[in-house]
Amino acid sequence: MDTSLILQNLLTPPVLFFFLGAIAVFVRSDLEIPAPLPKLFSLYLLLAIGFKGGVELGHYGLGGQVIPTVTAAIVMSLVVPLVCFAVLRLKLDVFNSAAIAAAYGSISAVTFITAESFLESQSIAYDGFMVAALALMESPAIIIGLILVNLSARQKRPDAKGMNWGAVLHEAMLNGSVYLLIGSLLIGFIGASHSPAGIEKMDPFTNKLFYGALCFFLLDMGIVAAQRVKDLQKAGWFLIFFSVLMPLLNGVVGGFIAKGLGLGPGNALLFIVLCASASYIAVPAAMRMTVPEANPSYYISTALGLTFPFNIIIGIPLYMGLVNKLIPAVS
Amino acid sequence: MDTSLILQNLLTPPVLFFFLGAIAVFVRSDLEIPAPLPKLFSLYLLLAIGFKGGVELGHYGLGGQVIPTVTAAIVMSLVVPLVCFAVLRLKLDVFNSAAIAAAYGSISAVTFITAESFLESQSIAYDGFMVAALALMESPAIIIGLILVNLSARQKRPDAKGMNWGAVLHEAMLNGSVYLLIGSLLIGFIGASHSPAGIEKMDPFTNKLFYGALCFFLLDMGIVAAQRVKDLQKAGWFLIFFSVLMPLLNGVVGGFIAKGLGLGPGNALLFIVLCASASYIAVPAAMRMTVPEANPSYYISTALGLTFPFNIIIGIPLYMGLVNKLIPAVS
Amino acid sequence: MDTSLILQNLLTPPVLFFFLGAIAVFVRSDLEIPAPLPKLFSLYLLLAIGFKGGVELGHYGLGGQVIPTVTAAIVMSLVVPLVCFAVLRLKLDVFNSAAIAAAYGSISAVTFITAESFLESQSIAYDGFMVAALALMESPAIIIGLILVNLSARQKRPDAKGMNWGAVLHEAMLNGSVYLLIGSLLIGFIGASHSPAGIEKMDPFTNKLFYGALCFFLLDMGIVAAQRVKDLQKAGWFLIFFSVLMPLLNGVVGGFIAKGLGLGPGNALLFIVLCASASYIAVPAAMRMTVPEANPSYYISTALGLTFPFNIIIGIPLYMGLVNKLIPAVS
Amino acid sequence: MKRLDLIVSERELDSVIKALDKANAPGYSVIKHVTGRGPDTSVSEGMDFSGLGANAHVIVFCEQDVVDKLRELVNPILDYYGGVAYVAEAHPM
Amino acid sequence: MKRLDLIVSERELDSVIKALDKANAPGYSVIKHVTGRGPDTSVSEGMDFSGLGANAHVIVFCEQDVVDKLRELVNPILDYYGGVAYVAEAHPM
Amino acid sequence: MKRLDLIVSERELDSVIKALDKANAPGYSVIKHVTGRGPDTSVSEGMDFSGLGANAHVIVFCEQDVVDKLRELVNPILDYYGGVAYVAEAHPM
Ligand SMILES: Nc1ncnc2c1ncn2[C@@H]1O[C@H](COP(=O)(O)O)[C@@H](O)[C@H]1O
Ligand SMILES: Nc1ncnc2c1ncn2[C@@H]1O[C@H](COP(=O)(O)O)[C@@H](O)[C@H]1O
Ligand SMILES: Nc1ncnc2c1ncn2[C@@H]1O[C@H](COP(=O)(O)O)[C@@H](O)[C@H]1O
Ligand code: NA
Ligand code: NA
Ligand code: NA
Repeated sequence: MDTSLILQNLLTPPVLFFFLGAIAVFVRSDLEIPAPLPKLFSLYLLLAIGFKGGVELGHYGLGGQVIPTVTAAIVMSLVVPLVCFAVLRLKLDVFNSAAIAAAYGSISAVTFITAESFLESQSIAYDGFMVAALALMESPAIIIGLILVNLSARQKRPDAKGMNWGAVLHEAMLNGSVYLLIGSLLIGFIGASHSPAGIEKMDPFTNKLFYGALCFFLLDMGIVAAQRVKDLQKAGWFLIFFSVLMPLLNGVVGGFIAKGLGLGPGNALLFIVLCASASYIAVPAAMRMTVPEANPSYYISTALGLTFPFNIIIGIPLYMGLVNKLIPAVS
Repeated sequence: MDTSLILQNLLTPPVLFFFLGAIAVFVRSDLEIPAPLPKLFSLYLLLAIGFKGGVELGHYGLGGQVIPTVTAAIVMSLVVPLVCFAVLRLKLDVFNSAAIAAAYGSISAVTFITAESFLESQSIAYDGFMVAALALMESPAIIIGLILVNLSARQKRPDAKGMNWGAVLHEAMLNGSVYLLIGSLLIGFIGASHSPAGIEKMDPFTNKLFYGALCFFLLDMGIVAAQRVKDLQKAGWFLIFFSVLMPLLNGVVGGFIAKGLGLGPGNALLFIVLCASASYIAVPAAMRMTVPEANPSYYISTALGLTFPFNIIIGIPLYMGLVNKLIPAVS
Repeated sequence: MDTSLILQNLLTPPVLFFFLGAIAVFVRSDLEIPAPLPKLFSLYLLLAIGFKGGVELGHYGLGGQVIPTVTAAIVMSLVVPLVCFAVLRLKLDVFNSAAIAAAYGSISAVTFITAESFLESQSIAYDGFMVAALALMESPAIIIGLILVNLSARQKRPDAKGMNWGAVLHEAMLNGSVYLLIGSLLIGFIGASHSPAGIEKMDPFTNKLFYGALCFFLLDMGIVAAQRVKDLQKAGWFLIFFSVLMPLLNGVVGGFIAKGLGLGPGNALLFIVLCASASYIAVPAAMRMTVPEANPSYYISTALGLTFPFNIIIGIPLYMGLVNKLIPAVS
Repeated sequence: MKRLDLIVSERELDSVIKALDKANAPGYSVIKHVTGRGPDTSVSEGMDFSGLGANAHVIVFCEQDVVDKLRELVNPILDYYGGVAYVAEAHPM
Repeated sequence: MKRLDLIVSERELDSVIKALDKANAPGYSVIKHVTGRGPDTSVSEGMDFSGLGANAHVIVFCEQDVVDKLRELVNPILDYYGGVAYVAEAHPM
Repeated sequence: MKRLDLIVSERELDSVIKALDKANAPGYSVIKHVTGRGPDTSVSEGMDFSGLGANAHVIVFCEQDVVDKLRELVNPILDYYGGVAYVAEAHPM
């Protein structure tokens, strides 16, 4: 059954375009999507997903499973980096361990979106409030990462500057992608009650166009992820195993929490994907600034070069299989 | 009643995205929309608004209120800069006064578009031929601005080069944004009668997508406008008052002219917005080239940093209140 | 009848936007679409046309006229460069002749797309499998061009390096635009049978948006083509005649082949356009790398500066007239 | 040989290139979308969407005589519209 | 006069520009979207879509005293975050 | 130390970077989307959408020995495909 889900996922346009991009690198085609076009798509996807989630949250309200689910999500974004850090310290120094740990505690919006479109292709319902969980899982993991650096490495930092907590919080809460996601969520939320005409007129842009834009962006992500594979080889076996096994572990834990929360199968899959995915946009930017001692090629190549493709291609259907086992669908 | 209109306007997605961009600057988020992406949206909006206006003009024909309205619009674009110049000369030199005056005689296409979507959210009808007025108000103001420089400053110009009128007319009529707007208007106009199938197939691009693209562009405009606020402080109180009071004055005059022309409420609002808005795309480009003595930070920060946000946020509903008083809606 | 077709074609939005771009150059407007925005549209058009063609091919299957048509197309892409080379050698050296010949053997995707939208405006049916012919005509012409260089110029090449056939084949089969077109075709083909939901959700992006994006891109193509006209003058009368007469010749030959294949009028027009159009994306890139001795301004200005506008504006309706004579429409 | 660096507004790029052609510069390279600040004015990426544009950076490797000719042709443009031009030594690799 | 070339991550551009203002640089020009490689790390266009960004190339034409002031202000940034700074001779055209 | 400026077509950028790695350059920076004109050919932004691409400007700060090695590796590329390479003096700030 899992195999058939994997195959069904493999043959959808988003995943196929991801492969098309990755193969372009391996066969050394000169296909490229020059900067800043990928930025256009990444800004668009964040705006659209935030807005759509906000609208649905507005219609749904803050009752029901919203508060418990979002709270559980935030807790996971605090716990996952601690576990990751403990594992990573077996082989890596404090700086690299903390930076990678923060990435895995945080989330990947594109993985989340791909999971949503997987659910749609399977006609499984899910709720817009899951986007709120997505938005609120970005920052805590960054902060935990920096606390870990500070606790473990006070002596190891070259200069006495220490940590500028203002800058850290600022970077964690206000970096462009977090800000745009949360801002669009709020706009959708406000619009849901105050501007129904506006919401409707946004639909062709934020909704109809979304799937195609996702495919286009995944084409680029395929290129970028494949370019990272070389770095991964340099990073060594320990990190390669980590990039595959850690998402699986976090996914399984997420699955049980989702069951405990009483989430439906769609929401449960999205919850698992939030736990299992790793950030390669917001966290690297924050780590680059606040933990320059860490080697970016480690935290980018693990999160983007392996965990991301793994989740997109195999992870999502695998987690769906887990959901199907754990949570009997209401038919 | 005005307060409720202001609130209704405030809570629509376009205005909220403008705020989101502006707040990003004030909280120092690193959200940015890198060049040339904003250019893509500005080209798109000009093309789409011109095309849609042309199509409607094609269906409507050149009869009815078209010729009187367009003529009145052109007259306003000649008179407004003269009034502005007289006011500005109280405090500023000839070059800066002429450049700012030209900006206020010309128009802001994005303000116009935002007013259109305000009308749509209020279910108030308006006509496509107003876009023709928009297109024809850009150039005259530029020319008046340069005549003012030439008349008042012949001795003050450093070199004997004087004015190259060919270059001035060229810049006024053929700068990219004026050219694209008028060209797209003509294409829509021609297409309306000769290519109905083509018109219909343009619809998803020029029409459905429009509202979302406007929101995206306003996100950027919020960033850019907020970056200009610092310049505004340097420019001093005189220019700050000018940037708010002048649009109000021009708007009120425009309202009475609209009433005199017998325009319906929707067209009247658009006419007022044309009078009250100031150019920050075509005019600055022309002034930069033809009046390099003027300080760009003056004419950009007034038109873009204050008049634009003022119109978008408060002006449009305020003008609507005026229209409601002046022109009884036909129900 | 041809004149009326020409006029009907002239007044469609795509052709009018092409003119708008070209005129901008002639009147020296500063309208420009800065890089890499044109690349966004060219990538989009290739992705969308490939995907749509693949989906239709998936529904249609590989039976019927598919194999004979595609085979004939490939043969034409091998024969056309030989004929062109023989003609061009009358006046030009081996390198330039081979490079131009390769361009005319290959195809122009944008001309093909414009022909498709011409057919749609005339309500004439055509089949998605023609895109497969399009995709498979790019590479052979490149290879023939390089074989011609090698056979005729072995002694004339400055260094003994000779030809690196691996690099040549790589460039011919895997340059970005060929790769993206064929890849998207395959994804559409696979999706047609395995992901009907995905196919449907791609529709707003690849289908609805297509016509508008084509117009936008043709605006840029008008600018770029007009900028090439100066080069054309330098290239001299021989190449100017070549750029108009060769497409006509190839078109007529293509028309008879289409008749022989028993193609319907829509497919016949597309087949002719494939034969008559010349490449200004994939082939120049390949020639720049593999025949650096040839002057790029020759092969770009002929294919892009003259043959492309000729086909878009006059060629397509002319070829339609030919089709109407040769192939009686089934009514 | 000399290396010449010119930074002017994109709007004046055409005039500068005409001057380079007139001075028989053997070639040149242009980088667009350059932002910056001079003594009085500043050019930011934020206005790139408008017709105002950003700056362009022009690099010319040439002999001294080309520099001399360019000085006469380009300095009036720089004086009127702003922009900077600097010369340094450079040698073909 | 001197020509100063600074290559830093776009993320540190703001700090560098603040340093330039503090050192009273008469002006500067900035080119973004620069990629590259240093002894340890490499910056590719592929990550330009993320907040990580690319490098920026800052060019400053100035007198020696500005260079001296900048050395103190900018070198700590370069030491902490990476990036390079080189000085060469240049003369106004 | 030396400052090396290479301007080549983006299509040859990969070969040039390979040469830089082979010559043990301590680092380099790359600016893409450069247009320009040489003695025979010109590269305009207009063709940037095609596979033809624009030029790339590569800056390398390095010691003389790296320049010497690069001369051998890069000059054949420049001779065959076009492009320019110039060397100047520069010193770390
Ligand atoms: N000292 C300088 N160093 C580097 N670039 C400069 C300098 N002064 C001015 N520029 C550049 O030249 C442009 C025009 O300067 P200005 O002549 O002051 O209008 C600025 O926007 C900068 O990009
Ligand atoms: N030797 C060099 N020559 C030119 N650019 C360099 C050099 N070393 C470093 N860079 C640039 O400076 C950036 C930061 O380098 P690093 O200090 O190694 O992190 C690199 O990504 C390059 O763009
Ligand atoms: N003298 C020069 N100064 C600056 N850039 C040049 C010069 N000559 C050539 N270039 C650049 O090098 C590219 C290739 O030149 P070419 O070798 O003539 O094909 C041109 O497109 C320019 O960008
Ligand atoms: Na996670
Ligand atoms: Na006005
Ligand atoms: Na052909």
